[in-house]
Amino acid sequence: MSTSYRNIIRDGLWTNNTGLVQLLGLCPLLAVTGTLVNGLGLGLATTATLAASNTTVSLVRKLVRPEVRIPVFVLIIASIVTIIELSMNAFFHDLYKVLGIFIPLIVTNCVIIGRAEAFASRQPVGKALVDGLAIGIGFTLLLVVLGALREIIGHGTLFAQAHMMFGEAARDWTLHLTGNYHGMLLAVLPPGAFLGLGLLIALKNHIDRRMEQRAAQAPAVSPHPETA
Amino acid sequence: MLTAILAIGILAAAFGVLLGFASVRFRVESDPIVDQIDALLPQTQCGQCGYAGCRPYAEAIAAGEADINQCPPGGEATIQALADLLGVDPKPLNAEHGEHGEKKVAFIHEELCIGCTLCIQACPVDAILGAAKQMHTVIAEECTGCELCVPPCPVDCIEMVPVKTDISTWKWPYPEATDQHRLVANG
Amino acid sequence: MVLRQITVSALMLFLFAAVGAGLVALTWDRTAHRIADNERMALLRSINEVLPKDQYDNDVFHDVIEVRDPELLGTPDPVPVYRARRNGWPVAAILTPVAPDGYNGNIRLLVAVRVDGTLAGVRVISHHETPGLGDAVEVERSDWIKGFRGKSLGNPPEKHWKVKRDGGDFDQFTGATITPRAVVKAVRKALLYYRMHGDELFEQSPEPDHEHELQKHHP
Amino acid sequence: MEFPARPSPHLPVVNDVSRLMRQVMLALLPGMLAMLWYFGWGVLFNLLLCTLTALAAEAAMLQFRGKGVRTGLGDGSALLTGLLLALSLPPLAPWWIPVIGTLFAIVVAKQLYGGLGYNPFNPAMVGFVVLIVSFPLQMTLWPAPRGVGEALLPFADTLRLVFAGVLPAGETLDSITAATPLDAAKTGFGLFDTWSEITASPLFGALGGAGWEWINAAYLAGGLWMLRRGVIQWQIPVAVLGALFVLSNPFFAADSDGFASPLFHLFSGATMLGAFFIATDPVSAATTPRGRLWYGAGIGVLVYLIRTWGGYPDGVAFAVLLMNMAAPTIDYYTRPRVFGHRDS
Amino acid sequence: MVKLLDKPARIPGGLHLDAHKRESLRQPLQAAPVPELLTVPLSQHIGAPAEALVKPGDRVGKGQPIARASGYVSAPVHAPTSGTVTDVGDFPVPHPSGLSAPCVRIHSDGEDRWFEEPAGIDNPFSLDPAVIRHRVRAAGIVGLGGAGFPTSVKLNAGPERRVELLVINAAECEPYISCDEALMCARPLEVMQGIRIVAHALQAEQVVIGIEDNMPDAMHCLQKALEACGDDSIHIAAVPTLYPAGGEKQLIYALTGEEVPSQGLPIDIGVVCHNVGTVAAVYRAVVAGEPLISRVVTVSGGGITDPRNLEVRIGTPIETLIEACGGYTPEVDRLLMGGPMMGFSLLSDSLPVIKTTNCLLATSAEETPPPQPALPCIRCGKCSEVCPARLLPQQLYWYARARDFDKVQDYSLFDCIECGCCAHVCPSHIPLVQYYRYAKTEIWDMERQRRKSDLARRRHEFRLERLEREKRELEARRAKAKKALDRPKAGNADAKKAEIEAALARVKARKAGQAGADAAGAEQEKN
Amino acid sequence: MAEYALILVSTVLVNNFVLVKFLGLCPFMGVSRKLETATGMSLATTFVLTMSSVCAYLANEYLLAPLGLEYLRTITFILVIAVVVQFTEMVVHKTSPLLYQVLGIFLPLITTNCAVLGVALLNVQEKHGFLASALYGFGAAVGFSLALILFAAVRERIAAADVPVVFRGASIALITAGLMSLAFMGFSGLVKG
Ligand SMILES: Cc1cc2nc3c(=O)[nH]c(=O)nc-3n(C[C@H](O)[C@H](O)[C@H](O)COP(=O)(O)O)c2cc1C
Ligand SMILES: Cc1cc2nc3c(=O)[nH]c(=O)nc-3n(C[C@H](O)[C@H](O)[C@H](O)COP(=O)(O)O)c2cc1C
Ligand SMILES: Cc1cc2nc3c(=O)[nH]c(=O)nc-3n(C[C@H](O)[C@H](O)[C@H](O)COP(=O)(O)O)c2cc1C
Ligand SMILES: Cc1cc2nc3c(=O)[nH]c(=O)nc-3n(C[C@H](O)[C@H](O)[C@H](O)CO)c2cc1C
Ligand code: SF4
Ligand code: SF4
Ligand code: SF4
Ligand code: SF4
Ligand code: FES
Repeated sequence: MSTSYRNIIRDGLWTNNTGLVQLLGLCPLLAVTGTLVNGLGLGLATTATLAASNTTVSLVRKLVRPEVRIPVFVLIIASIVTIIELSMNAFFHDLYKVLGIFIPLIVTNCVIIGRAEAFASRQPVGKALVDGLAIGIGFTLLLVVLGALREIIGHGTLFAQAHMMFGEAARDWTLHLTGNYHGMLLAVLPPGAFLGLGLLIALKNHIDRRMEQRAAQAPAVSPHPETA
Repeated sequence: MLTAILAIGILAAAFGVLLGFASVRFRVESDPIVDQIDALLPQTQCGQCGYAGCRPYAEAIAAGEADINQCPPGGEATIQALADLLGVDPKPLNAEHGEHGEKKVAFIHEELCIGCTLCIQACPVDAILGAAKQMHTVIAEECTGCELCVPPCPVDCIEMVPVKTDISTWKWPYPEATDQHRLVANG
Repeated sequence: MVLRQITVSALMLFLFAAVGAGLVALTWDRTAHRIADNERMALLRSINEVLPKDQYDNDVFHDVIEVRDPELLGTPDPVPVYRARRNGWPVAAILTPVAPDGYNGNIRLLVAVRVDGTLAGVRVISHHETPGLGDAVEVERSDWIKGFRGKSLGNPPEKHWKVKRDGGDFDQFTGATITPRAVVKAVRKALLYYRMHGDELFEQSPEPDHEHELQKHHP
Repeated sequence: MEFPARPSPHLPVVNDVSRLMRQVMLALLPGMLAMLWYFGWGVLFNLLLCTLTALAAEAAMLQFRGKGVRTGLGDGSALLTGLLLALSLPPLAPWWIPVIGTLFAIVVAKQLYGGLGYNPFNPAMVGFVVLIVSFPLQMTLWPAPRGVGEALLPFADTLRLVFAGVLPAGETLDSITAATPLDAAKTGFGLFDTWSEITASPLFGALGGAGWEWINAAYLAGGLWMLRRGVIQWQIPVAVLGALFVLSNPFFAADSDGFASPLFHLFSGATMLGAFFIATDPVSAATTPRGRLWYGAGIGVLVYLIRTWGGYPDGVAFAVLLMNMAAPTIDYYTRPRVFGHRDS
Repeated sequence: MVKLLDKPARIPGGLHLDAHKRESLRQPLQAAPVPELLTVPLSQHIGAPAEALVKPGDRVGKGQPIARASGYVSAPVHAPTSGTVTDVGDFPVPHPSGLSAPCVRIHSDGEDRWFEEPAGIDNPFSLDPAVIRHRVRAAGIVGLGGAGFPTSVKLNAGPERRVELLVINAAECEPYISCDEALMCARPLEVMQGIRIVAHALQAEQVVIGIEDNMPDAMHCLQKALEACGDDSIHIAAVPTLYPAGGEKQLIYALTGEEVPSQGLPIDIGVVCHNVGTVAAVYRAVVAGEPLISRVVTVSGGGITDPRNLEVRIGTPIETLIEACGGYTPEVDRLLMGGPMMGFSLLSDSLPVIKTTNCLLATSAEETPPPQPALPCIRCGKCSEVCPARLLPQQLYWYARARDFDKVQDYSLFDCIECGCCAHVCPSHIPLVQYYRYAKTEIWDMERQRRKSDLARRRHEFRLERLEREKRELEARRAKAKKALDRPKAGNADAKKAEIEAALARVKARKAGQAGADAAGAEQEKN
Repeated sequence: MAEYALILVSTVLVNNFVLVKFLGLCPFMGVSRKLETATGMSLATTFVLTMSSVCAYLANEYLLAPLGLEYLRTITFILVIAVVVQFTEMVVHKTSPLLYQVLGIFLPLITTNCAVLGVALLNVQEKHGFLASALYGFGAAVGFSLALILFAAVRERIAAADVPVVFRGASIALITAGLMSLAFMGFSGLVKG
């Protein structure tokens, strides 16, 4: 297990992306990606939680005794999430309303406890923080992409309701694709979420295969004594 | 604020007591997952997995230190079985540890053997018969084909020969793997 | 040994719980006010959309009573009624009835009725209608809901308080009749309620420490 | 002398997939003609659009996946999927409706799973459900059947409407379309009309909806022919129709104002098409004899449930997909007792 | 208590196939010529292969044992004619694998001289069953109807078991094959006496001959023979012609309505089943003292000019028989051993006839067209409708295809009798039976591996233990020796001691530090 | 009575937790490879979900509400859930090794199943009483189990299918879940709420 910062970041963003590869944190991933903005909002909240919880867990990792490890981690995460929830309620009220129950549910986002267990409780603070951020950003990117995809296909718009995050000025950021595209409802309904993520995963597999093939072809140019 | 701290704190403490108590009251010895894993390994004892034999590898898997795809003699079948047992996705054999090849057994060219007993010491399953300064032979039924006896032999008299299929060990080929028109061909 | 173990784990949990709860409580302390503000603002924004701010001068958010009328207000639970006044005189009552027969269940409405019985405006607070079809009742999606402004029980005549497909005056949406039908019906009933109880509404004193029914049902 | 090696059994195989599919298509013919008669040119456009898209999509996917295009198209399953989807779509839907539906059916529901034989869900019904969920408005564009209301649109008008979205002069969408009997029934009950009030409309016939009853009868005839030829087994259609009948009967008997009649259920909407042609799709149905009964009965019950209390006027497509989903589980729990095994 | 049904029960599944028996029955049963070179495989039965008793150059007489049984479930092999042994070694044998196996090759001297004149017996019914079994075993008789299981084993029901019903399998359900029918028509008395001997050996209470109802001639002949010997414990029951009514379990079900338990034997329900050919061989062995050196073989199919049944010496090359039947027709396409449903194809006609060769089928491409490309299974369920074992062939196929060997066994793979009905009706032309055979042999192989790995594990553990023990012994010896040596060097010993103590202290310290954590860790693990 | 029946129909079919409400997806995707494991997970989840629904109700009703500490709901609930899960696991492990073999490995996973916390939070949001809370938890669990078991059986079948390479595994599983969710849309409108 190599834990250079480079690897941590690549893992979080691509190789071990929570949503695409580990299939964790799926509930928010599918539930709140009706629009790009919703995805972004929850993604940032999750990232904040991850970074904070990873850091905290790493800080207290030597203190915690094994038999209460899980309850303690859960407590830490729940506290952080509640703080974020309250803050969102105070500062991004509309977004808070839209994301609804999925903000408190960040607590049970399997990614967070998973990272706390598998990574933060074994690594120094710096790495834990970077890991949290990388994983969180990877997750956020996925939320944004999926949200954008569903929003475009489903409504024919992009950045709808951006004001919920960026204030009233953002009300007219909304892009409309074409005048008379009214959207394919499927994309914004639950089935669309599953299908969209399924297709994104296939896309990632495809890209990975491409890269692998390219990597496999590279040495063929300068023949290896063994393969020749 | 104090109420909050006290309420949650006390609740948590109560739960702590409950769990602490339960962990003592309901203590159970751990289950023998290692045995289950070991039972799936081919017992070739060849060490290609990077461990000193099948059981150490089983222990490493159980401890989460080793991956399930490191045993070349077991091949896909073993990986599949391990994946089923552990509830994880099967993955292709890790080529670093070798490839899944045909079954072989050791054969000692007796005319070359000088009876040095080095192979006997290497054989993990005592499949080689013989005493010092006498010719040695391999009991083919007991040889696992691990090849551990090959390097120690100072006169290179041990050869790994493929196990011959006869009618009783012949297997029907996988239909799709063969040309439809040669299904019944020589095995 | 056993006892020690139990105590240690209990203490450990207590410690983390207490710290966590403390931090959360601290945050709550800092944000509670703002959150309450937010919630009030959200409601006020809706109210102001149907009843311009300059037409009343009281604190509508706190000038509220709860009424119950399962038949006309569409729900067995009490619903809040906000009262807008100007110089102490009643201007409008803002009812919050429920249209129970939406395509996918309840549609919560905000119905502002002027003292003369005409509609100042109607808004949907929450609904579960199908996006792309029934959700045209949202003001963000179409202007349909604005069509209620100025209507009253006599205008159009009560018999015409229906969607066009059922022989009334109100448009339905192509392919979605059920949602507008439910909304029209609920608004008509709210007007009926106002006709019967309008006067009483302004007489009662505000609920002292009301819970905002509305807020809790917001998704 | 040398001889080739061949697998046993050596006798020639007596059945053939493409023949099976051809027989199903043949059996569809009466119903297809009845629909053409009652709903006009739009049906033809749907048939053409769906089959052409189906073949093109299948060929493209096979090519893409490096499979034999010729054998893949030759089995006739894509054509059949196209036909069945076409026969479920509203005749006046714009051209992109059949195209999108068929693409979903063939690409997502069938080829992503590996093509013929591997799809857990009925492709045609996936296509249909995707459409009704995504474009509920366009999916209501049914004209009144021949003999009810105005005359059917002539060829040129239909062509313009379907491909260019241009309405005939002086007409609106609402004036050239009409509710289907099931939709009318649903709306009627929603308004607390009684069943006799609802059926007083010219949309209704002696058995089911006007026109629809004959279309259903034609599918029934085709289905019976398939049964006779051993193309399908009796369990699924009998269970579907039986469950629908048995369930609708007591409700109608208890409250003949508030519920639709059993005959209406059997002879309107996609009942017969569903029972004989769609529920019987071997690939996505249960395969054990007992399992087929459960599977069919499940479809019958769900159709009634959705038609009577659900949000959609007809529930055949949903019921089929829901039971598709349950088919592997049903198969698992209805394995026949193997020869020589004790009852368990 | 098994009871014979008045009217045969309908077996599950099954197929109505064209019989094609007339072709080969037009000619009476004849003896095939004895060829110059015979190749006699040593393993023509289920069980341990026989061990050769001869070597190249040996002269052998007809009926001379050339290999002996090497276990209880095994059978000896006899020289089919007199001559000289030319080879003892591996030659191609008729087997689906196309592999070679140990054989004895005999160059016939053309004299066909008995090794010893067979010693006949007059009244077999007075013999002790054990004597009969012995004679049957010595004669190398194996089941001639199917698997080639040593008949003497099947004649021994076991001490606890009572044979309530002996079923004689005369169904011959597979198309083209008519060797049993030919035998019954040509030598009904031999068959009937054989049945009575077997019944006597088994002490069977009741005997029934199950015969398909499309063989009226054979039935008539048997009826006559039955009347001639006047044994009223024997019944003849016609079962409806339906492939595979001749399968042992199917026939027993058709006659009694009882199912032989899965993984069980007919004797588990008090039944034993023998083929008519087998009982005729028993007759010859017991009454005439002749070992099993020949059998009736059907040579038929559109690729044969003049189909017929022949009495063939074991080891005769197939080409000899083909010649005896007028050679191939121009249409000939493939060569099968066994019937068109269960038989396997042979790569060459130079292979020998063995004890279980009931039929040689040279078919035209029209009768047995080349396999069509397989399409995916469409789950039509036609296969399960015809499966006589009431299996779900499509599921077996899916799991075998996916190499999910646990699941195929869940779906009772081993109850499949490989009758081929499923593949015959599969619209997707899937070679279903091949998948089952593949899965079965894979599973057997896995079991072999498992046994082998268990053995290896035991031996490895044993070795580790041994090494440990040896090490301990060695150390003990060393320590002793050291002690003896060390005593004078006290200073040195002190240094050692200090070192050891230091190490001990270190360990202790570490332990103390970790004790709590370890205990807690262990606790956590256990939770 | 009717109200309770509606809760069941609604949670199991119309608002199926997994396919419509998007709760509990990780175990839904993670332990649906085999029918047997799916069944084990279903049993475990049903028990824990019902239990924790009730416990969370009690904690809310008798601890948080009286003290005015509603904002500590998430913390309290997750604590309750973690403890219920761990306690259940220990008890099962000790008392019934057989059951433990079936359920054991799934129990720890349940803590991080959104559905469990989701049910607790939704109970509060919907103002369910004691019985309704229990039923809601039970119904949600049954809905979860139904979807999981059907899904597992379908996935077993897909595992043997000729799926294009890039779609194998998680991708086709999600697409299948999507089509299942599509089928569940058929229940929409069945229960208004
Ligand atoms: C998936 C789906 C969702 C629907 N959602 C709504 C809705 O939210 N509101 C509505 O009034 N009708 C909705 N409908 C349409 C109704 O089923 C019904 O057909 C329609 O309201 C009748 O109106 P019409 O006569 O104008 O077609 C929906 C239909 C479908 C298929
Ligand atoms: C592996 C095997 C073991 C058998 N063991 C016995 C046995 O112990 N006793 C017995 O009477 N028959 C035994 N049989 C014979 C069977 O009962 C049956 O008669 C024989 O397999 C021929 O039937 P078939 O051609 O239908 O396969 C055995 C057969 C096989 C294949
Ligand atoms: C599908 C199938 C069909 C069979 N058909 C016959 C048959 O027609 N006649 C026959 O004697 N044996 C037939 N057998 C073999 C019998 O099952 C059984 O092996 C035999 O009757 C046992 O007698 P034996 O030990 O004397 O050979 C068939 C076996 C199978 C699996
Ligand atoms: C009796 C029968 C019914 C069929 N019904 C359907 C159907 O409803 N929908 C469909 O897409 N294909 C149907 N097919 C065609 C084929 O089985 C289907 O395309 C496969 O699902 C593709 O794998 C049917 C085939 C047969 C033989
Ligand atoms: S590679 Fe496999 S066979 Fe060899 S020692 Fe390791 S586990 Fe055993
Ligand atoms: S004989 Fe050689 S190859 Fe065989 S088991 Fe022993 S060491 Fe391994
Ligand atoms: S007959 Fe062939 S296609 Fe039909 S279910 Fe059986 S194996 Fe599948
Ligand atoms: S070969 Fe096996 S599976 Fe096929 S029909 Fe015969 S017994 Fe059934
Ligand atoms: S995010 Fe919901 S279960 Fe994992």
